[in-house]
Amino acid sequence: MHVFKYLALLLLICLTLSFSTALAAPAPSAKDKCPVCGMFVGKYPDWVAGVTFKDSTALYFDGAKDLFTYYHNIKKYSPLKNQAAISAITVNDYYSLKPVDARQALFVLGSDVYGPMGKELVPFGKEADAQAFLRDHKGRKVLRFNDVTPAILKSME
Amino acid sequence: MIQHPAILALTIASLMTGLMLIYAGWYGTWILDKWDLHSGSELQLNLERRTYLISVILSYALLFQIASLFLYIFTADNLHSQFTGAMCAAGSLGVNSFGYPVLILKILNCLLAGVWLIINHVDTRGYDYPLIKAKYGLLNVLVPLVLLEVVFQFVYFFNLKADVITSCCGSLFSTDKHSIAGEIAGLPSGPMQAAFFGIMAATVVCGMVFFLKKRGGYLFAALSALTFLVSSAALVSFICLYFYELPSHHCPFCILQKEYHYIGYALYATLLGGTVSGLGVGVLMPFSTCSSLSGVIPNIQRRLAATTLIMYLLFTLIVVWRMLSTSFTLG
Amino acid sequence: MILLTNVTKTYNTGKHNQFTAVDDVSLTVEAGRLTILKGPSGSGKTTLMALIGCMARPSSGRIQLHNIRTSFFTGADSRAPLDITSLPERFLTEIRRTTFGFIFQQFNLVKGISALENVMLPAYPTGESQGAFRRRALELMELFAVARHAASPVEWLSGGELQRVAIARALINNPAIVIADEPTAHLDSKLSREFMEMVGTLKAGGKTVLIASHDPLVYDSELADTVIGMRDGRITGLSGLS
Amino acid sequence: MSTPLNRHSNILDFALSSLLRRKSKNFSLLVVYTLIVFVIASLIFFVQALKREAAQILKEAPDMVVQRMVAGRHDLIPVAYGEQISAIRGVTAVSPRLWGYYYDQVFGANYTLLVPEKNLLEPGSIMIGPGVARNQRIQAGDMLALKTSRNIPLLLTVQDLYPSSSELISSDLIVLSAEDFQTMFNLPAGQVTDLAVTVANPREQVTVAAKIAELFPDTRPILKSEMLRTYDSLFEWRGGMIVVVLAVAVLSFIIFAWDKATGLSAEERKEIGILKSIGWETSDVLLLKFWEGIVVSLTAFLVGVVLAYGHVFFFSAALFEHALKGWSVIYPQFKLTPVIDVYQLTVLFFLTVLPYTAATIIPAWLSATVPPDAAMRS
Repeated sequence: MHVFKYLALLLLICLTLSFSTALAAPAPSAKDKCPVCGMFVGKYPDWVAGVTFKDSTALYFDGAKDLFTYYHNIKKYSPLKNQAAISAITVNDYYSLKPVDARQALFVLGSDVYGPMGKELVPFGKEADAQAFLRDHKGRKVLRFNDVTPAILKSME
Repeated sequence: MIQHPAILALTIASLMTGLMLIYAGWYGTWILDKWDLHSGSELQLNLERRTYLISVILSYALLFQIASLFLYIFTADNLHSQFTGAMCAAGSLGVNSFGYPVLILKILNCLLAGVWLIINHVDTRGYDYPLIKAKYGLLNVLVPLVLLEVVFQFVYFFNLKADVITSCCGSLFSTDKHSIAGEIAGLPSGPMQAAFFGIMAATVVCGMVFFLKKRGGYLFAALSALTFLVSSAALVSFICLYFYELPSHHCPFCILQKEYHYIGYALYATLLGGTVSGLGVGVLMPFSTCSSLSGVIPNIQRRLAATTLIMYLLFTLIVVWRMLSTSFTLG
Repeated sequence: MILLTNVTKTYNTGKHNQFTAVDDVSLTVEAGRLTILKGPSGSGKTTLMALIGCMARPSSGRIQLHNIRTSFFTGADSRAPLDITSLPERFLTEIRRTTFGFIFQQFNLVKGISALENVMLPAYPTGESQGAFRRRALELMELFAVARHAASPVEWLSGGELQRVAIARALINNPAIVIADEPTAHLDSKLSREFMEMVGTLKAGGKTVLIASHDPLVYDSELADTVIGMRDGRITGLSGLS
Repeated sequence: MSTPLNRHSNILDFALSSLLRRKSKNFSLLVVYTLIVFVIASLIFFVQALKREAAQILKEAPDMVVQRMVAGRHDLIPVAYGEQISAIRGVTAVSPRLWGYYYDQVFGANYTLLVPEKNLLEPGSIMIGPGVARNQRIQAGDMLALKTSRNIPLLLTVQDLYPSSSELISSDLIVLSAEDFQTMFNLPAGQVTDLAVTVANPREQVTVAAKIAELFPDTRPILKSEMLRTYDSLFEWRGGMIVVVLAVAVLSFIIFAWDKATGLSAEERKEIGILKSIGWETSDVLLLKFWEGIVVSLTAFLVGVVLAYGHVFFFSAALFEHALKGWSVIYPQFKLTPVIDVYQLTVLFFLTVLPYTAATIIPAWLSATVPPDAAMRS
């Protein structure tokens, strides 16, 4: 019965809390699929990364790794697009889960935190957060957007 | 081991099938050894009675086998959320090295059991049971394979551990991977489409000729088998892409999911059904000269050929419908 | 015509209770005639009839049927004699179903179902549509004057009525040969005479009839064309036309 | 026209009439079979529905609750702890919570008193769960008297009732204002029952919990994921025990089915002998047995599933509640949301129909291979 008691308490807090939880971020719909791996992105909202094009179409990925895989080989996945057509790239900050500009973000490589696709580049908006995460989660390296090369992606397979 | 009712159900089903087949196989070898139709001895009468039992067991075993093949795939798909990195059955099957062998064995056993039942059906129409040796010879091949499947499936389930990191179908069926799956995924879609529609057309034409003129049975059977292989490769290489509307997702398992309206089950069922009856035509060819079966085999072969044609045409129809109805285009 | 050559049937071969029920019997049953097997109980009549009626296979010897049509014997000339000696049960059953009609000593009717259903039973596995053989069954019951009992369970019927239902059942698949095993054993003299009259009707209708009996009312009947005497599994005498 | 389809329909006809003819024997088999299907189906439906319900509840629960422990017992926690906790990376918010238990001597029931995080209620008014309302026979607008820790009665007005849809968790609840809570229990200043911590990324919860435990060694962080696991394993464990019971049940059922099928009565044996003698072939009898089996299986399966569905979703699994959910005076009379899952039905089919079918094959064959001349020689 203890479990139920806790649940009871937890829920009631929420009954009152749930009015304030609507924090809108550009979210993928249930039908959006990661163009790299085909996974339905909506199932793993925490890891979502997005690319918005100048024609205001958008693509979503289930992690920074697939985003970079795409970014380095746009020809393969969207033959009609290229890097120049991109207007914005966003990733979710690991701690806040809020979208940040990927080109300004930092990525921790080799940590013990796995994404839906296994090894992942964990994104952060702030340098200090990235460093703290690196310590907490046995990360290997903090990378900037341009440091993530196809060779690094290869090493993560 | 993950506790899941479906795993329990599959294990029970496979154990039952295994036990039933051991029993059937045991009497099968006995029949191979002692069969003498001209004798009216009690042993012979006893053996003849056993053949009924073995037919019944094999019919049920095939039903169980087909059901368990699909339940197995469905369960693997259902369990993917338990493993990091998996997004469909492909990932769950890759959790340990037994997942895929079990799947291949299940498909193979379904095909073999189907062919066995076709031979059995024909054999019981000939008053001198002319196929008895062939039939029980094949049974001796089938039984060890089913037992192997039972063991492998048990080992696979037993070693399933949650939170294992496995690879997703996206990387498994990636065109950059140097594996069989990767190679198949990497087959160029243009030539593959040509090959798929070519072989389908050839099989259909050959099937029509066989149906109308009763010629080219071996060729038709060989083409049906080839169609199975080519279609499987085509599924990975380009057909899936139309269902996913993604130019690089080659996974043959994701189409089994709810998001794709379980269309994969229809595709695989028609493909398997067509192949079994197509193979049946070929297997019966050497026996069509048998005097006691000369009136029986041609009719059954025609019916089998018609089944194959219908199944394969349905398969092609689903594929073509999807290719035409989606706005997605390749390349 | 049915031809038996040196037919032997041994039970429990190799065991201590081995016994030979039919021992080296050769005989001919003419088409369209009434043949009667006469002999005390245990003389092998029933076993011989089971062998002829494709219910069992002989241990040795040959049994041939002439003028038989089967679905499986399509390749060969259908007028050639058919050797049933080594046919598997599956095919023997088909011949039995299409060629023979059986009347048993105890009538062997299934309790709990109606007389009509009992008459229809042999036709169920033939794949004929139920409507067709239901009509035929009713006609046969009409012919043997038991139509008014069609819907009654067989437990309600008298001995004579049971006999008639059993005959109707034997005829449902329109067999060429009717086999009856001690058909009068449970009937009084009046009913036995009635039975023989019905046999006369069958014979007149062109059926071959084979009866095993030790009832003088049967084997002394003037309808009998051939009477074969049996004892201890062997033929002891032959009388009548042949 | 002679067709295989006619043969099937004729034999199916006879199978039905045979089944009806032996009502008593087949009825007992059908009852046992249906019962087995019913129990297994109820169990699968129930556990799945509870898991779904639990997941639904936990979806909106706080990510973590921090409690202070004194001498191994849950104690009040200083609000000041919250400030340091909210400085930890990954923590989005920390909110203090007030709650406790109240034993009503008159009605002999235990209530949970809770202060909502935002002050939704004026002092003097409360909201209650349906269990409390039933127990005290009060409604919205009525008054409820509680005894404070100083033994003074406190009169409170029921402002509203929680809907019975949330009964599983809100049944014994009284929600009141912070002021009334203070009057009731007279807590020391700056102390609350526990702290609810929000961690945006669920993957970070464990790390945050470790940091909290390091920062305040006298606290115990309880994770949502941990709770989910406890919850799951609770059902897994109980489910596992029931699987053993079920395995035994299925096994004994197989033996029962086997026994029923092999223990052919003399009557039935004679009947099959008659059928064989008048021209039924072994495979015809096997087909007859097959159709009998199908009719029995499908009837039992359908009836069992429908009964189980009603039992779980309309009668709240009345037969299991004590075994699976624990016990309380104000027992929640909750309703589970009805869901039909084809996958579960397939699994159920595998667990019940397949063993039965397999168990009847050999007995069916044994009865079908009576020699055709047996009826003649009897």
